[in-house]
Order: sequence, then structure tokens, then C-alpha cells
Amino acid sequence: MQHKDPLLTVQGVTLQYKTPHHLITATYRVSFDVMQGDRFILLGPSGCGKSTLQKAVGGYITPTEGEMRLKGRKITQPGPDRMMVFQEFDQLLPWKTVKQNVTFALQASGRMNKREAEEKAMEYVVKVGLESFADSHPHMLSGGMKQRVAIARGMAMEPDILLMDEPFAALDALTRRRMQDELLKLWDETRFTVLFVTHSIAEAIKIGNRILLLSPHPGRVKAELNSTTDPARATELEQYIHQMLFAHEPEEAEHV
Amino acid sequence: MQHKDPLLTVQGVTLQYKTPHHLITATYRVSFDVMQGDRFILLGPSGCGKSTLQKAVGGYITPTEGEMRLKGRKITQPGPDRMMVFQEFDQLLPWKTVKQNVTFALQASGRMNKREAEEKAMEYVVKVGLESFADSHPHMLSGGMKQRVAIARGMAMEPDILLMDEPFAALDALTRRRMQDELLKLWDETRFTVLFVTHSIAEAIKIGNRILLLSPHPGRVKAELNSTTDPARATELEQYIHQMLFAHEPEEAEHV
Amino acid sequence: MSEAVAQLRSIRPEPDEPRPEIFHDEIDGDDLSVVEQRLSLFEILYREAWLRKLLILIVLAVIWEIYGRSLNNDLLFPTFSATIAAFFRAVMDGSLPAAAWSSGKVLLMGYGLGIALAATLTALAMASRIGTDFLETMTSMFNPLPAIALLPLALIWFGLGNASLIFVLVHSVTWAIALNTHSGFLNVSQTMKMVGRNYGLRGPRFIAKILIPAAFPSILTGLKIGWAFAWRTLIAAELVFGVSSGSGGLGWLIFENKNMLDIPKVFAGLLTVIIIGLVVENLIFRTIERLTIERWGVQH
Amino acid sequence: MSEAVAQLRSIRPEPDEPRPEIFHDEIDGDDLSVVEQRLSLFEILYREAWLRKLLILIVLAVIWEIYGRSLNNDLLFPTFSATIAAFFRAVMDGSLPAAAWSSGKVLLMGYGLGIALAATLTALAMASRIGTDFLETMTSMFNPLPAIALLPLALIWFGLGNASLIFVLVHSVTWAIALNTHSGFLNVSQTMKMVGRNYGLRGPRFIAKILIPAAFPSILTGLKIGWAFAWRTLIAAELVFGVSSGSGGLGWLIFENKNMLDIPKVFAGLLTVIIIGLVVENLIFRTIERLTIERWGVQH
Amino acid sequence: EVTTVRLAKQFGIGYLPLTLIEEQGLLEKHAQEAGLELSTEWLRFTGGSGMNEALLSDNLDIASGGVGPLLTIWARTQNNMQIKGIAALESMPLYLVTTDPEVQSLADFNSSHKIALPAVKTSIQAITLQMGAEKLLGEGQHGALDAFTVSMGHPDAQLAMMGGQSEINAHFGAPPFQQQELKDEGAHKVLDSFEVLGGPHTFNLIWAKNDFIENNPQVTAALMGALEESIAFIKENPEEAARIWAEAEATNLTHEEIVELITDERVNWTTTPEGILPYVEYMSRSGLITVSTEDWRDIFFETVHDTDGS
Ligand SMILES: Nc1ncnc2c1ncn2[C@@H]1O[C@H](COP(=O)(O)OP(=O)(O)OP(=O)(O)O)[C@@H](O)[C@H]1O
Ligand SMILES: Nc1ncnc2c1ncn2[C@@H]1O[C@H](COP(=O)(O)OP(=O)(O)OP(=O)(O)O)[C@@H](O)[C@H]1O
Ligand SMILES: [Mg+2]
Ligand SMILES: [Mg+2]
Repeated sequence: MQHKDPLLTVQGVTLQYKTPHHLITATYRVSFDVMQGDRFILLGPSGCGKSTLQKAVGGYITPTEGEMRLKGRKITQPGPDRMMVFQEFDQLLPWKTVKQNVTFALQASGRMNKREAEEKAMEYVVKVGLESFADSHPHMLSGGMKQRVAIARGMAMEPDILLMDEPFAALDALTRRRMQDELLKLWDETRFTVLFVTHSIAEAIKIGNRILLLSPHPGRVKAELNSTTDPARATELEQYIHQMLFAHEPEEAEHV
Repeated sequence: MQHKDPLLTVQGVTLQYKTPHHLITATYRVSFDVMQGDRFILLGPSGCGKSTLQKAVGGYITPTEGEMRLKGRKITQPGPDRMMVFQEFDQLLPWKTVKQNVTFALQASGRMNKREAEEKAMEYVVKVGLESFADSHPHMLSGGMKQRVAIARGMAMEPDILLMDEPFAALDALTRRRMQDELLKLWDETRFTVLFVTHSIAEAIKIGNRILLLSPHPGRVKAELNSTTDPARATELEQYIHQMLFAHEPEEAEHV
Repeated sequence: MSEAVAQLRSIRPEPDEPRPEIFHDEIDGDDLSVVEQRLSLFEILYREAWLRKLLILIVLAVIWEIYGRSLNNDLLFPTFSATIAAFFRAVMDGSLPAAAWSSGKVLLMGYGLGIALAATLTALAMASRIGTDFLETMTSMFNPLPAIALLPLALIWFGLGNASLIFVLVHSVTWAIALNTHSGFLNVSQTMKMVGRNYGLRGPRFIAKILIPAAFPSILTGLKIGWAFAWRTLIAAELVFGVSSGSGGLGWLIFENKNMLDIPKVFAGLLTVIIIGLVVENLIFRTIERLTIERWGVQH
Repeated sequence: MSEAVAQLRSIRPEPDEPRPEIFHDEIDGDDLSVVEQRLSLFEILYREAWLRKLLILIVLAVIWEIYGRSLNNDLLFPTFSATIAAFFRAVMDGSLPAAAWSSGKVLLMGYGLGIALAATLTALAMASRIGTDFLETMTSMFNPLPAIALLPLALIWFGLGNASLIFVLVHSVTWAIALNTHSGFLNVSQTMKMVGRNYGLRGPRFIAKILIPAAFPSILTGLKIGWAFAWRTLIAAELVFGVSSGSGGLGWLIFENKNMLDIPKVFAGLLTVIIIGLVVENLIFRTIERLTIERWGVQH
Repeated sequence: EVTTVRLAKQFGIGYLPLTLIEEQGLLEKHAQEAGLELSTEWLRFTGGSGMNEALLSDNLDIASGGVGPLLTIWARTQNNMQIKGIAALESMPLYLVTTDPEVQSLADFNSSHKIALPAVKTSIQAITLQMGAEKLLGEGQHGALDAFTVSMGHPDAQLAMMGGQSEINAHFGAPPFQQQELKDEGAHKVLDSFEVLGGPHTFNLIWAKNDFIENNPQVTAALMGALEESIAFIKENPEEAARIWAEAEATNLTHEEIVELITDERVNWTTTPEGILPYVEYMSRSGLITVSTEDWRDIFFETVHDTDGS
């Protein structure tokens, strides 16, 4: 049944940036469906339009062509049903502390009252390991810590669909694995849908159940694949995706 | 001989942030020596003070305790002999195009005249694969593209010591590998010194010849290791570093 | 139930019936044609900023005309048409252009000097702590002082005439610009400043090459405010400060005609100020904005 | 040579004699004691902002006194001591506090209304394109107009007295604040705005919860400029508008004493404006800054 | 009839009759005698222009000021509001004072001089100076001194001239500034407005809209009564009048100085308008006003028609 009604349909979407002097096409006629409960990965080279695509789903950019529908309704504006974790470090509100940043998101979107929000916020701040910085303002955090706050905020919102743009890029190996595990644990608990941008193939396979491969600038769909949890098949899949993406590149094992 | 005179000596450096309400110790009594021609890696968990340490070497933060010397002279202020590639995305000058950003760096620091600077700039812009965006302003670039411009700028400056703070974090696997290779190629050509922050152990081993391991907040030196180019020993070293860093964590293979 | 979930966690099963995988052929990157949504005529027109502004101006003029007529008190508030008529008469007989020219000259000099002084003060403020305190203290002390407070000093130092006017103009321009510039400088991101210092830029070069472009929106706001207050002050000051006969500017023209109760001409003088304001905003400031802030994408 | 380098590339040899590897024991995280560099007494004192400012004030006062004495022309420019003496006399006989109080009331009302109007205009400007055009057009038209231009309308609408004064004050405050606020709003980073909209914030809530705090430094600058110009305008306007007997403010006091050639008292009036400016800047605005901008780390 | 009259005055000894009316409640008294319950509201302006605007916008009933503003507004409102004078307050001379000993007559002014007056070209002092130039320097020479004039408020002008630090070295002022200036040894009088006009002329007057006078005959009568009484009081009790004025007005003049100003033999406290016609004639000739009249009664309400004006 859930296969009949996708949560999010993206139909032939072309996204462009118009500036007085330039017209930049970020993605060209991209189509895909995201089902309820999917952990949907956008994978592609730098500048291929992953962030742009996410922002369009977020409701910030109107497609030049094509349309996007969430639960059948056309996406026209942003809203708390699609919670975003941006790639940029300046996505925290500098006038709120770490905890307040999370609390405020919960309250502003009208999810819960102050007390509930504070409890929930603290719970997630602990999850990302920032309990000792709960009362610090964002300017006192390192790059990776800022990103973790944003992740905590996104997850605490428990939205219909969570849009995460390279959330773990600024994290060290260990913290990153912890965050990945937290995300999967949360998914197991609440079965939210997540649209996840990453540039790491391994992460894509670990996190996702469905992977969208995009070609370089402007981004077009190369393939849409199922992921796997079987370690053996995962290595195979990683090789395969690697070949698909970098087909024209001199062969060399991905090492990092 | 070069072992006798380190290019950069860091002696018992404690770095603190003082705000009216807090006193945050970022690193505590960190010491290390960087030799001429080193590819020196700072490795450690998120928030352990890697960026702070780099900024101190850059001359932006004065140690509360200890001192740093470059070529024997105490570091008191920033200068073009230590070129920085920051972790933040807003390090490009928004009022200059991609090419101008690189050119300006070369000219402002008095390295070369306009024509030379433009040629050199273009060379490096091509190296990072942004030739078609050479005349775009930074706000028209994706996160990864911005970082690549910063990398181009840093490398084009050919400084005595290049300070790079997670420069490749926002790049996809392929672009990342290309950038790593460019960096190593450049090093082979000019034998500059680089102080490189990363959170990927594999990258550390690939890029570096000497690796400094830092403990979590506040950062203290755990170990200073030699890297290797032998693939077999590299895997071993990776395991070893992993263990050192995450000693108290539940054992699990680093997968990403 | 939560037990079951916990069970699932470690397995994360594939969907029961696996979804088909999708593959696309490589599309050639060059012939990307896009079918754009068409805009209605209204939308196309509405997108033209000058049309919208013209509309606003027309609406304001109509309101003025109607209110003026309903008031029917030409000595207090003439209609728009009466003002326009007086305006053209005054343009024809040359009195208005002469006055505007005379004011304009003084204004530009005062404005220029004010900018220079503000630049100096702000540069000092960026250079040292005591400079910052100096700027803050001077601004909070002198900015609230009206022009008449400066009259005695102006008379002693510069005597009558334009030099004193310029002195007063500088006073009205400097503080506003300095405040905005300084606050703009402080708001420049730490990273950007570090980048500039990294290039070895220091002192005036640092300010010129990094701080000024980075704080440009704030500076431009300061310039706009300074510009407006320069006009206000000039017109008021031409009354307070002696105007030698025959050399009066717009302020004088307004004052003289007010004394003679030639109110439409007073409003023609004010209209001139308004028109100059509109022209400067839309031709000069807008152009600067288009060439800088908009290109750089620093305003959203 | 370059051949040799190319050779090296693939090998990247270890240093000839491998450097020793270094290991440290785990240090306990809790007893991190730091030996700080000590500061000299001068440095300690120099770090106190109020001391530096006091120094500046004293220097200014001394310059005033010396210049006043050397000029030796009490009619034009009294000395600092004469002004201070007149100031205390006027404070004692109650005339200065009464005038300051009377001006202050009007000023605060005008200032408050001006802020409210600026907020409304800016909110409209953020809500739609035509709102932006409206704000831009109105600002470029009306901001350069001096207070006397508003006199007729003020008289018709509000009659004589405080209401008209407030009207003029609003005019002098609104545009500067609106310009700064609007430019501040436009400078808020795209990401921050997206975050706010993501929370489902819209309209007034979006402005109040996201734009205003994010643009706070700009807004504060606007408030400072507006504050200063409110004073200037008030003092000038009290002359233009006349007073009902016995209710004059500081502007009136200055004018009256000028008429009586009691110049030290005129300067005492101006000194009051200066003192109020200093107090408001250092007590109110600085406190606001300390509680907001400084805490948030948005200025560097 | 109105129940509240709004009157306005300016600064200076010339408004003494109005000060007495205010301080002694004369208008209320005369209204009560006529059976009216009347209250007054007194306003203060710093110039005739603001006063006229207040009058035009119905924020004021009775305005007061110099001859210039009255003639201007009279000329402008002939076809609508018909603003006219109610009465004069006094006749008083205006002096052109200079600190330059070289200057003995208007002919001695040259480009090294700056003559301060309230408003070049339009103020009564500027007009008188032009009339004087025409009279003393010859036909067509009325603008000869305009190039040396500078507009400046009385106090500023006095400070500038007496302070000696600026290039202002002459001031065409008004009482009491001119008297104070003349007390200084370095200053002397160059021109006397009485000489220019060929006799005494009115300095200040009060005026109102036709509507007000027509609709409020009793108030008008009370006002005239009050005015007459205050003028009589001034003439009879200059000492007492001086005391009242000093108390009501902020002043730095001593009692003796005030009495001297009031009792100056060239000052005539009277409601009779004097020397109006020469001004009308000159102002219309030079284009400052667009209408003219041969009869001074055209410029005034009937309140003073039976006097011996000019
Ligand atoms: N604000 C903008 N104005 C104009 N062009 C833009 C803008 N933002 C992005 N672009 C362009 O759109 C394209 C896609 O950018 P996008 O940020 O979506 O890439 P991305 O896939 O997220 O890359 P990365 O992995 O580097 O973050 C790029 O070519 C970029 O130049
Ligand atoms: N501006 C600042 N003010 C106060 N504290 C700060 C500031 N910047 C960083 N810190 C603190 O200093 C510590 C080290 O920060 P730093 O940015 O050096 O970490 P990092 O190792 O670069 O981490 P990451 O890998 O996440 O970038 C952190 O605990 C952080 O909270
Ligand atoms: Mg991106
Ligand atoms: Mg960092």
C-alpha cells in the first residue's frame, strides 16, 4: 500500500538560479519518489545540485519546470513538516543558547509547550554529546559542535520528513559514527522519513535504504538504487556506485 | 640539519577563550615541532581545539601560556607567510569573483604583479576544477565549490606554511581524492610545509608524514606519530590510531 | 511494540517487495531546454521596480491634490497642481535652479568632508580601543546637539557664509555615517577579517580592501541617512546662519517665500528637495547598490 | 630536476632518519591549572572602558576651558567653568530640570511613536515588493525634508503644542530607524531566514523572532541615530512651534537665554543635552549591547 | 461669540500692552463687564511667520507682530479670509547701529561691512533699509546695500557684532537690543527709521481674521477696551508696568533700563496705526506685495477707523 502513495514525489524538476547576469541550472528534470519511512540518499559530486534539490523540497526554491508534491499537495512554501539541517555553519540562531536553539524550534513550530520542549531539547542535546555546552551560545562552539546542535534540532522536531544536507561532514570519525547510529536508532523508533545528502558512498549505504545518484553539474538522475545491510553486498554496492559515479575517471580504489 | 631547526615550535601552549561569562580552555599545554617540509596532521575529536590551535599558529589567538615560534621568531600576528584555509564557508570575499579571490590574495600580500597573479590564479582555479565558474561570485557556488576556491587560494599563495582546517570535509569522494592528489603533487613540486586538520584517519595517513593525536576537550597531546606510505602498514596504522583515539569506546570497525 | 521495534533495529530489513532500481542513460549536457512557466501581463509589469515606484508617486500626488483641494487653503497647504505650476514658474525664471545649485554645491562639500571625517574617526576607532571610546563618546555627546549649538564656534572659526554652513553640515553628516560604518565594521564576520589579516593587510589597506566592501550595506545606509540629514540641516541652517543677500540656496528661497506668504513657491522649493532626493536615491544609490551589493549577493 | 621531483612523487619517502614517535600519558581533565601572564598596572587600568572614557571627557573639558579662556569672550563662547557654574545654578533654581523634563517627555513619546511607525513600515517592506518600494520611495522623498516643511500639516492636523512637536519628532526618527532596520533585515543571512521559515514562522512572528534579533546591531545603530536626531529636532522645533506660556522645554530655555544674552546658561542647556546623551549611551545603549550583541558574539 | 480667545505675543518690550493684558486679566475683565464669560489662552512665538501659519490654520485668534507680516498676510488674504489689523500697540523707532567709527551715513557702507538684520529683503528692517537707501542715496539705489546684508536673529546679531570676533559690524535691530548696543561706547547709530519714514511709525500691531471680528463684536470691543486700559496704565504707571513686565518676561534688563525703554520720548504707546501707508506703497512698488491701497483704513478693521492713522 505504501508503495502506491509516495510521501514525496518529484516530477521532472528543473531548478535554476536567476541572477541579473547569469542563469545557472542546478538540476535538470530530476524525478524520484520518496516513500513513507524511506531513508533516501542524494549522492553526487560537488556542485551537482544536491543542496538545491533539498532546498526546493524544503519549499525555498520554486522549480522552473516540473513540480514537487508532499502527501499529494504541491510544495509552495517552507514549513515545520519538513525540517532542514543545512550544510552551512550559520544555521543556529546566535542569540539563543544551544538548548534554546532546540527548544525554540519545538515551540515556534507549535509542537509542544515550554516544559515539554525543554525536556525533549535536553534529551537530544545529550544525544549529540553537548550537555556541557547546553547553555553556551553558538559562537562559542567549534564547527562540528554547531553541526551537532543542528542535527539535534532536526531530530528533536520529529518531522514528517527530515532533510539533512551533509550533516556529518564536519565530524570526526567517531562522532560521525555515533551520530549515524543515533539517526538509525531514532528511525527505528519513529520511522520518520529522511532525505539525506552525503558525499560519502559508504555513509550512503549505511544510512540509506534507497540511493539517488546524480550526474555532475547540472544534476540529472543517473540511477536510483536500493541499499543493503549485508556487509558483503555493501562492499560490492560501494564498488558499483563508485564505478557509476566516476565511470570516466582513471581507475583507483576509493581510499578515504 | 633540518631536524635541528624546526620551522615551527609549539611549546606548552594553552589556548583559552575568554568571554564575559565563560572561560573555555580549548587546548592545554600542547607542544610539538613542525619541520621544514612536513605534512603535519592534527587529528582529534570534534571540539578538541584543532581549529583553535591552527588559528593560534595563524597568529589570531595569543596563548594564555606557552609560546609558538616560527623560524625562531615568536608568532605575534597573522601574515601571508602562513596561509590559512578555514573551516568556515564564508572565507571568500563575496565582492570578488572566484578568480579575483585568488588573484587578490596574491597581490595583496605583495607576492606578484597583476598579470602574474592572474595567470597563477587561473592555473589553480583550473586545478580545483572551477574554470567554468572563474567569473562567478562566491554566493553562486555550492558549499564544496567554495571550499575548493579557498583551497586554490591557499595553494596558489605557496606560503612557507599552509594551514588547512578540514579543507576537504565538504567534498565528495572523487573531488576529495583529486584535491588530495593535487596537494601531494604540489608538495612534491615545492616542498612547502603544511599543517593540516582533518577528522578522517585515512586522510591523515594519506596526506601526512607526521600525525598529532589530540585528546577530547580540552585538547592535549596524546601522541605524535610518523605516517607511512606502505598500504599494508597504513591499514595497521589506521587501526592503531583508531584505538588510541577511541580507546574507551565500544569496539567497532570504522566503516566510514 | 517497542520490543518489536528494538528487534528491528539491528536488522533494518529491506521492504517486503523490493522496489525496482532505476537507471538513466547519460544525457548530453549541452542541449538542456527548459519549458518555463509563463507570467501574466500583470506579473510582468509588477516586476518592474520603476513602474511600481511610479505608481506610488502617482498615488501620493493624487492624494496630495485631493487633500489640497478639500482643504482649500492655498496659504497653508497648496494643491499639487498649484505647487507644480509654481515649480515650473520658478524653474523658468531661474530662481529655483540657482537656489538648488547654490545649495547643492555647499551640500556636496559638506557631505564630502563629513564622509572624510567619519572615515577618519572610524579608522581610528578600528585601530585602537581608545579610538573606539573616543568615537563612542564624541558621537553620544555631539550627535544630539542641534546646529545652533555650533553657531558661536562656527562664527569664530569660519565667519559667515558657506564655510560655516559646511561646518554645520559636517556635524550633521559625520556622526550618522560614522555610527553606521563603525557598526558595519564590527559586524564583519570574524573569518573575513582573519582572511584579510592573513594577506598581510593592515591599517588603511585592511580597511579599504576588506572592511569597507564587507560592511558596504551598512555604510550605504549611513550614506543615505547622512545625505538626507545634510539636506535637512542645510535648509534649516541657511536660516540660522547668516545668508548674505543674493547668495541664498533652497533654504533661503523657502524662508523668503514663506515670509512673503508665497506658499506655492515654498512648496515648490520643498518639491525640489523631494525630487532631488528621489533622483539621488534612484539613480545614484540604486546604481551603486546594483553594482555592488546585488552582484555580491550579500543582501537577501 | 623536475624529473627527479616527478620520481619522488609516487614514493614520498620517509625522512632519512625517522623521527622518534612521542606518547603522552592521559592527563586528568580536571586539574588543568594555567599560569597566566601578568598585566602591568597601566594595562589593567587601560582595560576599563569607563576609565578611558572618563579620560577623554576630562581632556575635552580641559580643552574647552583653555580655549574658552584664551578666547576670553564670554558672550560668544563661555569657559567650561562658567558653563558648569551656570549649570549648577540652573539646576538649583529648578529651571533646567523642569525644561529637561518637559523636553524629555515629548521626546520619548515622539521617539516611541517613531519606532512604532518605522517598525510598521519595515514590516510592510519585508512583506511585499510594493511595500519595499513604498518604504524606499517615502524615505528618499521625506527624509531630506526639514521639519518646517511639515509645519503646515502639523498645524492643521494637530494644532499647536506637543502633538505637533511629536509629529515632527516622529518624522526625524522614523526614516533613519526604518532605513537601518530594513537594511539590517536584508543583511540577515539567507540560511538564518530559511531556518526561521522552516519553523513555520511567518509575518510578524518571523520578524519578531528571527529578523529583529538577527539584525539587532543595525537596528541599534538606527535607534542611536534616531535618538540623536530626535534631540536635535526637538530643540530646533521648540522655536518654530512656539510654546504655551510656562511650558517650554530645553530648546525654549536655550532660545530664551540667548535672547537675554545669558550665554553661559545657553551652554548649560546644551551641556544638559550632552550629559543626557552620554548617560543614555553609556547606561542604556551600552547595557543593551552587553546583554545582546556581546553575549551573542555577533560583533567582533 | 467664542468663550476662549487664543492670543499670541513675541519677545520684546514692544509687546508690553499685551503682557499687561495677560498679567492683569484685562481682557477677561472687560468681557465680564460686557456680560461675557471669557477665558484666554496665551501663546508665544519667535517670529511673525509662525504666527501667521497658526492664524491660518485656526490655531490662533489674535496674532501680533510687526508691520511686515501684517501687510503680507493682508495682501494675500484680500479675496478670502480678509485678515486685517485690529490695532497698533505702539510707535517706536528702529536703529541701524554700527561698531565701525568710519561709517557715519549709509553712503559709507562698502563690501567690508556686514549688516545683520532679521531676514534680508523681507523683514521690516530690510525694507526700511531699502527705503532709506532710496531716500538718502537717490532714486533706484534702494538695493545698493542689499549685498552687505546678512540675515540673523537679534541675539545672534548682537553677540556677533559686540563680540567683535566676526565680520558683522552693523546691526539693524529692534528694542531692546538696539538700546543695549548703543550703551557700548564703540557703537553708534547710522540710521533711524523715523527719519526714513518722515515721522513716527507703528512697530507692532495685532491682527485677526475677518470672521473672528464679525462673529465676535463683543469680544473685539472687550479687547479694544483692554488694550486702551493697558496703554493708559503704561502711560500713567511706567514704573509699575516695568515691574510687571520684568516679572512676567525672562529678562536681563534692570528695572531702570526697562523704565527708560518704556518712557523713551520717541516711543508712543497708542492703538493708532502710524506710517503704514509708506510701507504699503514701497512694498507694492518693489513687488513684495501684489496689492496696494491709498487708504490706510483698508488695512484695518473698524476698530481703529476713527483714529488719526496714517
Ligand atoms: N545562490 C546561488 N546562486 C546561483 N547559483 C547557485 C547558488 N547556489 C548554488 N548555485 C549553483 O547551483 C549548482 C548546485 O549547487 P548546490 O549547492 O545545490 O550543489 P551541491 O550538490 O549541494 O554541492 P556541494 O556538495 O558542493 O554542497 C552549483 O553549480 C552552484 O554554482
Ligand atoms: N569563539 C569561541 N569562543 C569561545 N569558545 C570557543 C570559540 N571557538 C571555539 N570555542 C571552544 O573551543 C573548543 C575548541 O574549538 P575548536 O573550534 O578549536 O574545535 P575543533 O577541534 O576545530 O572542532 P571541530 O572538529 O568540531 O571543528 C570547543 O570546546 C569550543 O567550544
Ligand atoms: Mg551542498
Ligand atoms: Mg574546527
